[in-house]
Amino acid sequence: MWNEYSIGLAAAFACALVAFLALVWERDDLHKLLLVDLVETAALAVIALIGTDLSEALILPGLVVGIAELLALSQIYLVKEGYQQHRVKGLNIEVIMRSPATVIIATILAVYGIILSGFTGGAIAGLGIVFLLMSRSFSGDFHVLEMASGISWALWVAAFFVFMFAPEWWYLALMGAAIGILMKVITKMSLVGAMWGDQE
Amino acid sequence: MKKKYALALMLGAAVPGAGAIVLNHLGIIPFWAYAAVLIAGFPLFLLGLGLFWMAREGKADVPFLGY
Amino acid sequence: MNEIGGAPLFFLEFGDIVIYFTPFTLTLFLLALVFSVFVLVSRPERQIDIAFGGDAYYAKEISLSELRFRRFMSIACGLACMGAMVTGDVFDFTLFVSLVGICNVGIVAAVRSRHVQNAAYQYGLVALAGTVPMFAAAAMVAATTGTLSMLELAKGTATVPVAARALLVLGVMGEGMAPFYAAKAEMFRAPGAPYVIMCSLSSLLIFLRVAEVILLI
Amino acid sequence: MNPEFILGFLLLLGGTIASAFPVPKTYLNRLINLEIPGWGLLLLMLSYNEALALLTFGGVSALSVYIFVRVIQKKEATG
Amino acid sequence: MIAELLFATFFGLLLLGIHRKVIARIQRRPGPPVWQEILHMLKFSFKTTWVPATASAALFVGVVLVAIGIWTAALLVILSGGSLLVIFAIYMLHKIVEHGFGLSSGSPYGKFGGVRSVISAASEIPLFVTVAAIAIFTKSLMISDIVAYQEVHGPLLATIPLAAVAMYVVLLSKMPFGPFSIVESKELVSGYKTEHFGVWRAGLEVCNGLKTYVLLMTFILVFIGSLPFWMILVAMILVTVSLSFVCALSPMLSPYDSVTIQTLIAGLMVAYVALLGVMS
Amino acid sequence: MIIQKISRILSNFDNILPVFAAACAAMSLLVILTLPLPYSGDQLYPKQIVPGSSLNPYDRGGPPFTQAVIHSQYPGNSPTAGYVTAYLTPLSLFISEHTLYMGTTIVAHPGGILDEILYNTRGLDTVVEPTILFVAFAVAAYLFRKREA
Repeated sequence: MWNEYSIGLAAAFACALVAFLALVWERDDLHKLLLVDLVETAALAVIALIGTDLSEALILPGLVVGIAELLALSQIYLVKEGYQQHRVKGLNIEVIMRSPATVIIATILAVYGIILSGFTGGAIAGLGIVFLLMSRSFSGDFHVLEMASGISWALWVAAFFVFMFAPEWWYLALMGAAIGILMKVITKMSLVGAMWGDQE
Repeated sequence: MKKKYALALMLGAAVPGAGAIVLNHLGIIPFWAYAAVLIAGFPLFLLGLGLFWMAREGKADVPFLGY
Repeated sequence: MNEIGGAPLFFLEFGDIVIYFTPFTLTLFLLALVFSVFVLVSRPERQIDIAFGGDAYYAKEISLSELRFRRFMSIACGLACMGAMVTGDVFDFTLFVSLVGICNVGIVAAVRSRHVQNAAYQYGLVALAGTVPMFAAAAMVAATTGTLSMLELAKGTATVPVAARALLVLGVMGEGMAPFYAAKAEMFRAPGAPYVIMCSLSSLLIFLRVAEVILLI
Repeated sequence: MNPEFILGFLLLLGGTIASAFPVPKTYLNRLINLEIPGWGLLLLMLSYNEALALLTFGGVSALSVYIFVRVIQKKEATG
Repeated sequence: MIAELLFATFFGLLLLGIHRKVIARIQRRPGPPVWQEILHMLKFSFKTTWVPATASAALFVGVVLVAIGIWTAALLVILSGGSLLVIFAIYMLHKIVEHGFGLSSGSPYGKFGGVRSVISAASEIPLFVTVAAIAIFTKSLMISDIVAYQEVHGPLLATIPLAAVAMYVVLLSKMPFGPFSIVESKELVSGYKTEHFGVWRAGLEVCNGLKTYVLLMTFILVFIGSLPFWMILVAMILVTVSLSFVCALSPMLSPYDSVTIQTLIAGLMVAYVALLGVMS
Repeated sequence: MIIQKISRILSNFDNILPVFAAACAAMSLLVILTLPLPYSGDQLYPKQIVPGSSLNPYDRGGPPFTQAVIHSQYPGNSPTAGYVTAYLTPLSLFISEHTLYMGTTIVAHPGGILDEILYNTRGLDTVVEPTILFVAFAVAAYLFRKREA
């Protein structure tokens, strides 16, 4: 009964085994974080093996949980090691520093993300903005970003309740949810970009 | 805490509790409603009773620094 | 075995994810609610440290911004617990549990003590690693039985593999970490009683719930 | 079982070993090796026609690289 | 119901008094009278009561209410033949009460008691083992069903003795002066209850009485089955005395060792249930 | 004594991740040993591939504003299930009529099978998951900003 699913499962768990074994012997805190990221890949592979539309709907939350916790932990790491104060000047690659190419790439990503909309769109457009903010070493205040993300979260939850309790308005709910989640993901992602430009 | 408030707390917990017992025996309210009233009321009643009955009032302090 | 936590009292349907209350989950839900209310209304205590070798003592104060942030995290943690207690879907449960994990990290991450932050980081790594067996377990349940709903699985028409159950328990252990007690205890040395209690409450609650889940499915 | 599936899993396994035990063991080396299992996962998703998951994974893994590079840079700045 | 509640409180406190007395006699001390714990409870409610200046007031008072409330709920569940899982949930959540007591005052002694209570979280895992073992045999976790099962098949004590041992260890870890009572060992003054004085402490004593009564009652109902009421009370006293013997004759372990031993017991029990599950 | 040795290892929080990782590794090995597992044929939301459709991997049938058939767990709980799947925004309708590459974007566009699952039938998952995102980013933002204060 060695179907495709079982073979895939065996391979995915073999990966998990190797990665966890590496984690057992690792003593360095940052290496541990990198290895935990590696382990996540194996989990995503197990989810992908379901092979239905459901599996995609499960991968998206799985991915988001991973990246969110990664960001929080990396920040805790910097604070606990006292590296928070260290100055890092943008991204030290000549090409994207202050060149129009950055803006073009960022714009392309953002526009593509907005066309995609929804979840994936948020990630892609967010990536574009990260790119832009990174090269421009943005250090504005977060309040606007946080407010926008809070509003979009509320929008999305409202849309969810419309779906559940007034299904005849599904069209409205769909648009609200898609836009809400797009905004939400973009604003959160752009925080990453903003963190880059923290030399001030 | 003033004794007056403690008495009020005690009665406030005891009256609904007694009411719930009666109503449950008459079969007006179901068992779970009675249980909920009792679970919420019994601790309040005990504390109210204790505070009202004999507990003396005192000024707030940091007791473990007294020695 | 439908009578694990008592017969369901009522259902709340959100599409495929059905929230249901049994006497067991209702008890846990109410406790999470009660402690969330405590977090909301109580001010943190001022922890007293005694300097040994003299009569000197000093109280640790918590700054207002730290207080606000930790209160927010504790309430989020309380909400996550409530969700994890009553949800009737395996994957939704794992998501709520990971939310509990990240909230727990957040509650103590704001503390300035280096020692506590170290413990929080180690705990955070375990919490992140714990999501791996949990998601894998949920995915295996979906693939081998074709459903994620606990109510469907409780009917016993499809058997959940033992491996998936074991992985689920292991993942929740990572998030709640009862036997790996060390980091959690170190986190507890942080001041701010109402908030750190939420860490402990949440891990106990998700443990109780996962025990019910693996007996149920 | 199509070629993407097999190749994806081979890459996933190889990449996991490569980034679990990188030689030499530096942060950047490990980070770069992390891309190999990522590619394996992408191929795996491709073999199941999971286009959207693939797209999101691409975006998110790019983001995680930024996060890691930032941490590593800050750490290395200490010298 | 109110009558049962009051009876449970006083009888539970009496059991704790018997516990102290037996330990004292084994150690060749005269010991306090058996109603000492009841007197304690009454005495504390005469004392000056306030909330310490450093404490987190709402939590400080709230945990007392929660402590009594959850055990009242447990008593109701056991009297109405509800789910065993609910009782065990309440038992585990008693930990939170200990943390709340310990941490809410800001006192270092209370804090250490609370921290010790956190690290000994492993002591509860044998409970799940008990639950799982019972579920394998009775196919239900309602106490009424378990009692009915035992009337047909004989006491579970004979069927799954190791599960009974697991629960016995759990009971032991909650009895004062036992090998696992690290949360209230004497170097911490009174552990987590140090700072709750006056009426708050009286409330805690009520909770302790209820807790003892409920846990022993659960043990007897689940492993021996239904008996006449007076027989249950006698059996509870017998179990208490046996617990007192263990407590009197064993030293208190150091905190981490206590936890390790509890974890090892838990691991053994998990293996046992896995075996049971495979065999059934 | 062996017990004291174990307690010494467990009481140091630097060791918990290795201990947990070891447990996970052992469990992964056990899972591999319990294989193979059956793959249930009756899956929710199965994939249907319609070759030649411009919406290729995500063509779930149905013209706009009619209800497509999707296999969800409790169809009774979401009466509009299938509307979202079949809906195309004007822009995506235009793209799908003129190119063959709409398939990579359709689901993320408002309307499509993933929107159906993420927003409608399994909406609570998606509520939880931005909340995780929000909480984690709040932690990061707080720690980041605390430095400035």
